[in-house]
Amino acid sequence: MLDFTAMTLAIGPELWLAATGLLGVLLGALLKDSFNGLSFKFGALVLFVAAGIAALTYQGGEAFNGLVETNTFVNFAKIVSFIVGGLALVMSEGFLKRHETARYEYALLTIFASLGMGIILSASNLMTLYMGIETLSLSSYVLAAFHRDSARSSEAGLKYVILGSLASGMLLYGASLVYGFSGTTFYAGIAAADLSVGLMFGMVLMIVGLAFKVSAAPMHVWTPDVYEGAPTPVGAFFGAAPKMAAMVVFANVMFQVFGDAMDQWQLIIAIIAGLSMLIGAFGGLTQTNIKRLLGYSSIANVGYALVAVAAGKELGAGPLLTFMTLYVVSSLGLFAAVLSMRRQGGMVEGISELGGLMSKRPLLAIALSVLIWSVAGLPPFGGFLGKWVVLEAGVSAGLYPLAIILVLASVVSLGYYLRLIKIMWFDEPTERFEAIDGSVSLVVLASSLFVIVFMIFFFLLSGWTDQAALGITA
Amino acid sequence: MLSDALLLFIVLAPGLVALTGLFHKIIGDKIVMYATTGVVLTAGALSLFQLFAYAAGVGGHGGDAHGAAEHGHAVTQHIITLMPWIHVGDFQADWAIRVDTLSIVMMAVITGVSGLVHLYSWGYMSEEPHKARFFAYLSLFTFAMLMLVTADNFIQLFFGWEGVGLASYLLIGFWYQNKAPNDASIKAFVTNRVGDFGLALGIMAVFCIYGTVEFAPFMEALRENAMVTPIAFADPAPAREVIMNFLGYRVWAVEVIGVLLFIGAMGKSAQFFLHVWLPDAMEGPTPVSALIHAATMVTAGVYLVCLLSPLYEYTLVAAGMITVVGAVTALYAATVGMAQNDIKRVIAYSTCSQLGYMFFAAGVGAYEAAMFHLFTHAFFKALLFLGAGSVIHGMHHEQDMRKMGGLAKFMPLTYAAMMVGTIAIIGLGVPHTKLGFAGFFSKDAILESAFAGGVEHVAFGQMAFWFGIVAAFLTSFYSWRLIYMTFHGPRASESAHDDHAHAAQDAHDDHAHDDHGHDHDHTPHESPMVMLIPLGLLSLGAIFAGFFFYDYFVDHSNEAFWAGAIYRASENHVLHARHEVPEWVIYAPLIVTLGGFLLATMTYFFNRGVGKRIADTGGPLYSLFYNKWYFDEIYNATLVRGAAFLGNIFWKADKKVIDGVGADGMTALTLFSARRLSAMHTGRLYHYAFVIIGAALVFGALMWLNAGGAN
Amino acid sequence: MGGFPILSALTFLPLVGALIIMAVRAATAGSSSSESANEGRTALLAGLVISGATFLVSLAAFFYYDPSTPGYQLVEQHVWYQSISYKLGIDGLSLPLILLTTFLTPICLLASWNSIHTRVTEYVVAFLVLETFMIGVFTALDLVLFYIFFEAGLIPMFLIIGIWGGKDKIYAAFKFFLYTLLGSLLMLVAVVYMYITAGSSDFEVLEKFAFDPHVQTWLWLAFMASFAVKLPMWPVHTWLPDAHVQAPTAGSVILAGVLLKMGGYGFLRFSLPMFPDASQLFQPAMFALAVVAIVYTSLVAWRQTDMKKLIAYSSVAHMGFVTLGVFSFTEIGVQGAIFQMISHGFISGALFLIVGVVYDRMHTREIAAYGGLVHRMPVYATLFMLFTMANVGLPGTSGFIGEILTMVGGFQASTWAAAGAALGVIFSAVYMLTLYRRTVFGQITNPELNELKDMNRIELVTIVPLALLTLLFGVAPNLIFNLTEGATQSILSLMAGG
Amino acid sequence: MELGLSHYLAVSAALFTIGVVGIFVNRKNIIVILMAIELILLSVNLNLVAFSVFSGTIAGQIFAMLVLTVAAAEAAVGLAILVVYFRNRRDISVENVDLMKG
Amino acid sequence: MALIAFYLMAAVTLVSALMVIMARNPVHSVLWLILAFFSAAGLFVLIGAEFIAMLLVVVYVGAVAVLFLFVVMMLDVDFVELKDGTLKYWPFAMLVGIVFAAEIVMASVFGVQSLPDSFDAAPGADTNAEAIGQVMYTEYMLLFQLAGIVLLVAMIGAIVLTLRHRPHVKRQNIAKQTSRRRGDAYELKDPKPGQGI
Repeated sequence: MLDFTAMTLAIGPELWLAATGLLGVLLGALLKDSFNGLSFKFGALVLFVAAGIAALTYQGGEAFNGLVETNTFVNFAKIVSFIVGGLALVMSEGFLKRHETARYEYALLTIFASLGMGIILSASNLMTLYMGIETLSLSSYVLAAFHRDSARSSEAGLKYVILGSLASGMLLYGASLVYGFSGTTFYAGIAAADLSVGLMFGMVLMIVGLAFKVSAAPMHVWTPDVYEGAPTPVGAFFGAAPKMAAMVVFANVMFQVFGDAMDQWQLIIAIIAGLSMLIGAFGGLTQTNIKRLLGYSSIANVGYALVAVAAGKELGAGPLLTFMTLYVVSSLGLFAAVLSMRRQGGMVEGISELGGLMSKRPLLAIALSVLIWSVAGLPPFGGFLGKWVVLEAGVSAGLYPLAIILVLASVVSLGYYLRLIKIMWFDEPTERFEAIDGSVSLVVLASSLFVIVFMIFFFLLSGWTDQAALGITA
Repeated sequence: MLSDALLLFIVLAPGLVALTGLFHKIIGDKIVMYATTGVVLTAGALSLFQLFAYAAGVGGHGGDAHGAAEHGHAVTQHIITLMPWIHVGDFQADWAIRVDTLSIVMMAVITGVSGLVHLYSWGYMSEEPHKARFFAYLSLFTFAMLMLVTADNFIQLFFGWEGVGLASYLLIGFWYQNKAPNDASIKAFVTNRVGDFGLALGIMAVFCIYGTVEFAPFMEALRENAMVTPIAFADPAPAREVIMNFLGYRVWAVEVIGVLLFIGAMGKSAQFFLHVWLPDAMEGPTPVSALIHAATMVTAGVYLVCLLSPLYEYTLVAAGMITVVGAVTALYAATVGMAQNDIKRVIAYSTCSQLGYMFFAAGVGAYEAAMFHLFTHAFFKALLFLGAGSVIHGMHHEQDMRKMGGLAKFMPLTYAAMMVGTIAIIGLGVPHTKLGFAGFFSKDAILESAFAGGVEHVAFGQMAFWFGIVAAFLTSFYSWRLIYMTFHGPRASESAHDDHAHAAQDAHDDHAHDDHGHDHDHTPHESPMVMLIPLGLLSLGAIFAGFFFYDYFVDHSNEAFWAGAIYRASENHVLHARHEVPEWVIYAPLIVTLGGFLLATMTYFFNRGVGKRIADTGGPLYSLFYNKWYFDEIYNATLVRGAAFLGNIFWKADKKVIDGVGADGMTALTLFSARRLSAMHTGRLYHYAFVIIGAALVFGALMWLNAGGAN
Repeated sequence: MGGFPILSALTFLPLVGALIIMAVRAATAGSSSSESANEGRTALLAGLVISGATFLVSLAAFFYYDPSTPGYQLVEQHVWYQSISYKLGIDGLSLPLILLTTFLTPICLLASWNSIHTRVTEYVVAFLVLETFMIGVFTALDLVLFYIFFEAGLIPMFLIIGIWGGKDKIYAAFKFFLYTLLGSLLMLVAVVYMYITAGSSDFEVLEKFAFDPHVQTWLWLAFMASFAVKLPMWPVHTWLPDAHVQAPTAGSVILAGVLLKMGGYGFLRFSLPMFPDASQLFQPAMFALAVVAIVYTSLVAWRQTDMKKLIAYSSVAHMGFVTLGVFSFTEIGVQGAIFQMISHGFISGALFLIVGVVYDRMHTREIAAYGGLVHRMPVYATLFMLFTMANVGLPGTSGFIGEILTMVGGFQASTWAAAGAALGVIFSAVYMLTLYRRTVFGQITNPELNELKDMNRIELVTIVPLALLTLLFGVAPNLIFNLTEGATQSILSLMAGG
Repeated sequence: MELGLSHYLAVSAALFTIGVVGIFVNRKNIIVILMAIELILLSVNLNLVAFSVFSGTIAGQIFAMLVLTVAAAEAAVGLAILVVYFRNRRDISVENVDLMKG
Repeated sequence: MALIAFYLMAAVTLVSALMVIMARNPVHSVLWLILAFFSAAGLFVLIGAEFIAMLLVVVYVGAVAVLFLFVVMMLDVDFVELKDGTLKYWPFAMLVGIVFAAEIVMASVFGVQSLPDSFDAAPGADTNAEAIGQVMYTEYMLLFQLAGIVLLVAMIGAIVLTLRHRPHVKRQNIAKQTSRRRGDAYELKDPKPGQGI
C-alpha cells in the first residue's frame, strides 16, 4: 500500500524534514542544552540536504492517493526556499547566542516551518494545503515570539497569531465553500468543476487568506509590525523562505485550482498587486526602523511578484520564479546586513545607525548597497532583470495600469532605498561597529554576488525558471 | 592686382599678430606693439596700393569674372578659398577671401585707419599699463573686420560681424576696472546682438529660400531672377518673386530677407532704435572710437546693404525702411549731437548721423554714394576722433567741452587737424566745381541722389532729402559748436573764475594753477609727434579723398570701378538722375551748412554765454535733445526692466511653480501620503483585522459584480 | 580588427580599473579606515592612467571606424537572455559622444586633484564606474542593454553629488536621482512593450519595425519622459541647477558634458527612427518646449546670483537648441544638434571648471563675492572670456556652429521656433557678459580676493585643451560633421520610412 | 420545509460573521479574540460537515477533524504567546497592543 | 421535528456565540463558548455526523475550553475594568457584520440550490464513525500524520515560549530520587578511639 518510491519522488524532502525534525526533538530531549549550539548546524544541514533531495527528485510525482503531487515548478521553489531557509539558520546562531535565545527549538521550528513550506508546495488537495499552512504558520507564530523576554517580540507574535488565525479562518471558510460547491478537495477536481458563484466566493476568501500569507496588501497589515518585532533572524527567515514558498503556492493555487476562473480573479489579484506595490512604496518612506522598512519593502516586492501572477500561468509562472528567487536572496542579504549592524551592547535597528558604514566597513557597505539596488530593481544588478521579466509578463498580458503602477512604486520606494544608501555613504559614522560573524558577512557577500552574477549570466537563471515553469504549463 | 599671398597677408596677418598679445608676459609689450603696428601698417599700405591699382586700372581688373549679368554688370571678383568651414548638406560655408572693389575699398579703409590708429595709440596710450592687450585687441578687431568684408558667404560675414562685435566689446570695456566702460561694453554687445538676431534670421531665410549661404549663387539668382526651389515655406518661383510663409504671414521672401538683414545692419551701424550703444561706447579709449565707432565697424551695416544691392534693388519695403531709418537717424542724431557736452559724444552722434546719410543713400539706390560717403567719412571722422583724442590727451583725460576752451593756442596742430575734419564733415565745397573737402563730394552726392530718387518716386526719397538737409544744417552747427567750445574763447578754468572769483583773478592770474591745483588745471599740451602724424595723414585724406575718388565712386568711371561689385537694377537711374536735379538742390547743402556755421558762430563764438544759457534754461526741446530723446530711459524702463521682471518671475516660477508643483510638490505629496498611510497602520489589532475583513468584503462584492451572471 | 572586442574593452576598461583600484586599496589599507593624502593621490593617478588608457582605446576605435561605411561598426554580439543580446557597436552618432566621454573623464579626474581631499579612492572609483556606464550608453546596440547602462549611470553620479557635493547635496542628489529615474522608468515600460511587440530589443530590428502610429504616440511619450528629463527640457529641468550647484566641479563637468547628452542621443537614436509618426506629431510641441527652454531659462540664468546655477540654467538653454535641431528633422538641424552636444560638452564643462578654479580658492560661488578677478588672475580672465564668448555662441568658437545650424534646421521647420531660439542668443549674451563683468571686471572689492593666485599648472592642463578644442571645432567643424554625416542621413532616412 | 443544506450554511455564515465581528469589535481583551477565532473555526466545521453530509462525500468530515485538531493547536500556541505577552506587559488589553505601528 | 430541533440548537449556538464576544467577563465567555460547542455538536448529530460531534465535545470542551479557562484564570487581570466602553463600536460592527453575513449567505446559501443533494452522513459504510475510519488511516494517512506534526509543533511552541527554568528553584528529580541507594546516603566509618574522624 505504501509505495515508498512514489512517496520519495513526490515529497522526499518533506519526508526527510519530518524524520529529521522528529530526530531533532529526540536529540533535544536527550542532549538538552548541549544540543543548542549544534542544532543550528544540524538544522542548516537538514535544510540543505532537503534542498538536495528536492533537486534529486526535481521532476516530482504523485503520492498518498493524490494528496500530494509535485512538479518542477514547485520543486524549484522548494530548492530555493530550503536553501535560503538554511542560510537564514546559519546566520542566526550568533545573534541568538548573544541574546541568550539560541535554543535548539529554534532550529526545530525552522525545520518544521520548512516542512510546512514543502507540504504546501507539494499539496494537490485543499486539506494538504491547509495542514501545510498550519504547520508553517504555527512554527512561524512561535518563531516571531521567540524572543520571549522582549515585549516587541511577543507583541509581534501575538499580532501574527491572531491575524494569522483570522486569515486561516478565512482561507478555511473559503476552502469549505470550494469543497462544498465542487464536491471535492482535490485540485484537479475543483479545476474541473463548474464555476458557480459559491465556488468563486470561496475562491475570493482563499485569495484573502493566501494574500495574508504572502503579506500582500491589504492583508499586509501584520507585516511591518511582525518584521519589526520579531527577532532579526526570524525576519530574515520570514522574508526569504516562506515568502518564496507562499508566493509560489499562491500562484500554484490560482493557476492550478482556479485556472479556468482567471477572468474572475485576475482583477482581484491585480488590485492586490497594485495596492501592495503602492503601500509598500509609500509606507516605507517614513520608517526609521530598518526592519520595519524591509517589511514594507517586502510588501512592495510581493506586489511586483503578483503582477506576474496576474499575468496568468503561461506568461507569469517563469517570471514569478525568477523574480522571487532574486528577491528572496537579496532580502536575505539585507537582513544579514541588519544582523551585522551590531554595536556595543544591543543591536542596531534605527536606520540612522547605518551612518558612515562606507567609511567603516566598505566591503559590507558596498555589498549592502548592491543588494539594496537590486531589491529596488535598478540596473545593473539582478533585481532589475527580475523586475524586467515581471514587467514583461505584465505588459504581455496587457496589464498596462499595473505596469505603470509598478514603475511609479519603484520610484517612490527608491525614496527609502536611496535613504539607506545615503546614510551608509554620505553620513558621518556614528560609532564603531563591532566585528561581524563570519557567517553573516558570508551571506551578505554571497547574496550580493548572486545578484551580480545572475545579472551577467541571467540566461542561466531564467533558463532554469522557464524550464521549471514547464512543470505546470506543459 | 596683388598676389594671393599678399591678400592673405592683409587679411590674416593682423589676426595672427594679435595672438602675440597672449604672450606679452614673455615677449614684452614693446614687441607686441611693434608687431601689430608694423603688420597693420603694412597691410594698410598694401590695400591702399590695391585700391589705387583698381582705380588706376579701371576697366582692367585682375581676377576672375563671374558670369555676366544683365546690363553688362560683369561681376569681377577674386575668391581665395582657404579651407572648408561648415559643410552640412546644402549648407556650405568656406573660409574664403573675396576680393572685389567693394571689399578692397573696405580693406583700404580698415587697414589704413587701423594702421594710423595703431600708430596714434603709441602716444595716446603711453601711460597705459596694458598696452599689449590694447594693441592685440586692435589687431584682432582689424582681422575680424577684414574677415567681414572679404567674406564670400553669409556665415563668414557673420563671423566677422560678431568678431568685430567682440573686439568692440573688449575695447569699449578696456578700462575694465571702472563701471561705466563695463556697462557700455555690455550694452554695445547686447544691442548688437539684437541686430544679429535679425541678421541671423535673415541668413536662415536666405538659406531656406535660396538654398545657399554663399553670396555668389544667392546674388546670381536674384540678378538673373532664376527659378529657385525653396527648402520650405515657399513654392518654387523666380528668385525675386518667391512668396514665403514667415511667422504665419505670406510675404515676399526678398522683403523678409531684406528687412531681417537690415535689422542686423541697424544694430551694427547704430541706426535709430538700435543706436543707443554708440554714444556709450565712447567710454572706450579714443583711438578705439576713431577706429571702430567711426571709421570701420559701424560702417559694416552700410557695407552689408551695399554688398546686397542685388537684393535691395528688388525690395520695396526693405529699401523704404532703410531710407526712412537712415533719414530719421541722420536727423535724430544731429539733434542730439547739438546738445551734448562730452566732446566724444558729440562726434559719436555725428557718426550716427552720418551713417544715417549713408543708409538713406543706399535706400534710395545710390549704393555707390553710400560707399563713397563711407569712404570719405572714414577719414574725417577718424580725424575728428583722433583730434578729440589729442585734445583729451592734452587735457589729461578731460572730455567735457564746458571745461575746455581756448585750446587753440596750446595745441595748434591738433586745432588745425580738427578744423580740417570739421570742414570736411560739414561738407564745405563749391558746387559745380571740384573744389571741396571730402565730405562735400560724398554728402552732396547723397543728397542729390535722395532728391533724384524722390523725383523718380523711390519711396521716401523726398523725405530723406529734406531730413538730410536739416541734418546738414545741424551738423554744421554742432561741428562748429565743438570747435568753438573746445578751441576758442577763454579757458574753462578761467571762465569759472570769472563766475566765482572775478576779483581775485587779476591778482593771482599767474598762480591760478597753483592756487587752484585741481586735477584739470594742468596746462594743456600739444600731443607727441606719434599722434600728430596720423592726424596729418588723415587730414590729407579728409581734404583730398573726395576729390580724388569722386569720379570712380559715383561719377563717370563708377561702373568700371565697381566692376559689378555693386548691382543696380535696370530701373535704377538714381546715380545718373542726380545730375539732373534742380540747381537749388545743389546749393541747398551749402546754404544750410553756412547757416549752421553762422548760428554756431553767433551763439558760441561771439556770444559765448548763449549756448550755456540755452542749456541752463532748458526748455523741453533742449531737454529732449540733451537726454537723447530719452531712449535709454525708455529702453531701461521697458526692455531691461521687462526682461528682468520676466526673469525674476520665471525664476520664482521655477522654484514655486515647477518645483512647487513638480519635484518638491510631488515629494511633499508623496511624503504626506506616506505619513497618512503610516498613520493608518495604527498598530491596533482590531484595525488590522478590520482591514482584512474589509478587503474580503470588498473583494467579495467585486467578485459579485465581476461574475455578474455567472450563476 | 581580427575579432578583438574593442568596444567591450573600451566600455569595461574603466570598470575593471575601478575594481583593481578598489582591490588594491582594500589590500593595502588594512585596518586603517581613513586614507592618507598620499593614497588619495595615488588613486587619482591610477584613475588618470586608466581613463587615459580608455581615451587611447577610444581613439583606436575612432581609428578603426570608417565614416564612409553606413550602419553600425565594430559590432559585437552575444545572446544574453531570450532575444536580448549583449550587442555593442558604434556609428557616427555615438562615436563623437564616446570620444567626448573618454576625453572629459581624465580631465575631470585631473580637475579633482586639488579639490577633492576626502575619500579620494571612492571618488576615483565612482568616476571610472560612471565612465563605463556612459560609454556603455553610447555603445549599446540593444535596447535593454542601453537601458541598463542608462540607468546604472545614475548610481555613481548620485554618489558623486551626494558625497562630495556642497551643503545641500542630499537634496540635490535625491532630486537628480528621482527626477531622472521617474522619467526612465516610464521608458522601461515602453521598452518592455517594444521588446514584446517587435520580438527583439536589437536597435537594428526596432529601427525597421513599424510600430502602429497610435502606439507610437505612447511609446514616444514614454521615451520622451526619460530623455526630456535627461536633456533637460523645460519644465523638467529644475533638477539640473540643484545638481550642478551641489555637485563637485568635476561632477558638474561630467554632468553637463556627457550625461545631458544622453537625452539628445536618445531622441536621435530612438524617438526619430523608431517612432517617426509620433515624432512628426509632436514636433510643434517639442519646438515650443525648446523655445520656452531657451528663452525662459536664459532669463532665469540672468537673475542668478550663484555662478554655477547661472551656468546650469545656461546649459538648459543650450540644450534647448539640441531639441530644436533634433526635431527639425533636417540634416542640418540634426547635425547641428549633434555638434551642439559635443560643443556644449566642451564649453559648459570648461565653464564649470572655471567656476571650480575660483571656488577652490574662495569656497563660494556667489557672484557678489567676486569682482576684479582680472587684476589677480589675468590668465584665468582670458580663458574665462574665451568660454564666455563660446557660450554666447561667438562665431569662431564651436558654440556658434551648433547654434546656427540648429536654428537653420529649426527655421526650415518653423520660423517661429527659429525666431524664438534667436532671442535666446541675445539673452545668452546678456547673462554671460553680466556674469563675466561682475566676477572678472571691476575693482577688487572683496579684500580676500587680493590673495588670489592665478591658475596653476594642473588647472591649465585641464582647461586649455578644452579651449583649444572649442576653437578648433569652431574653425573646422567638419572634423565632426564628417563623422556624423552618415549617421544623420541614416536616421533621417529611417524616419522617412527608408 | 425540510431541513436542508442551506440551513446549515446560513447558521455557519452567521457564526462566521459573529466570529469575525468579535475580532474587531473587541477592544479590551485578547482572550476573547482568540475565542472568536474558535468560533470562526467552528463555523467552518459546520460548513464542512454540512457539505460532507449533504453531498455524501466523507472528505468534509475528515477536513473537519483536521480543523478541530488544528484549532486546538492554534489555541495552544495562541494562548502560549498570550501568556508570554502578558508576562512582558502585565496587560492583555487590546488597545495597548501598539508598541509597533506606522 | 428535526427542523424544530435545528432551529432550537441553531439559536442556542448563535446566541451563545454572540455572548462569547459580548460577555463582560472572559470566564463567562469561555462558558458561553462551551455552550456554543455543545449546541453545534447537537447540530452535527442532527444530520448524522455523530463522530465529529463527539470529537467536538471531547476536543473543544474537554481540551480547548479548559485551556482557555485555565489561561483566563492564570492571567490575573481585572476583567471588569477591561470591558468598559466597548459598546460604542457595536453599531458599526453590526453594520459590517450584516453586510458580511449577507454576502456570504448570498454566495453560499443561494448557490446551494444548484448542488446535487445526496444526503449521506456515512458514505460507503454503516455508521458515520466507520465511514471516517475507513479512510482516515488509508486515503488520508498523510493528513493524519501531518496533524500529528502540527500538534507537535504546537507543543514545542507552547513549551519553548512558556517553560522557564528558574535557576533558584529546587526541582524534584525523580530519577535521581529513585536511583538513590542507601550507600549514597550514608557511609559507615570506623573511627579509632581518640583519633576522631
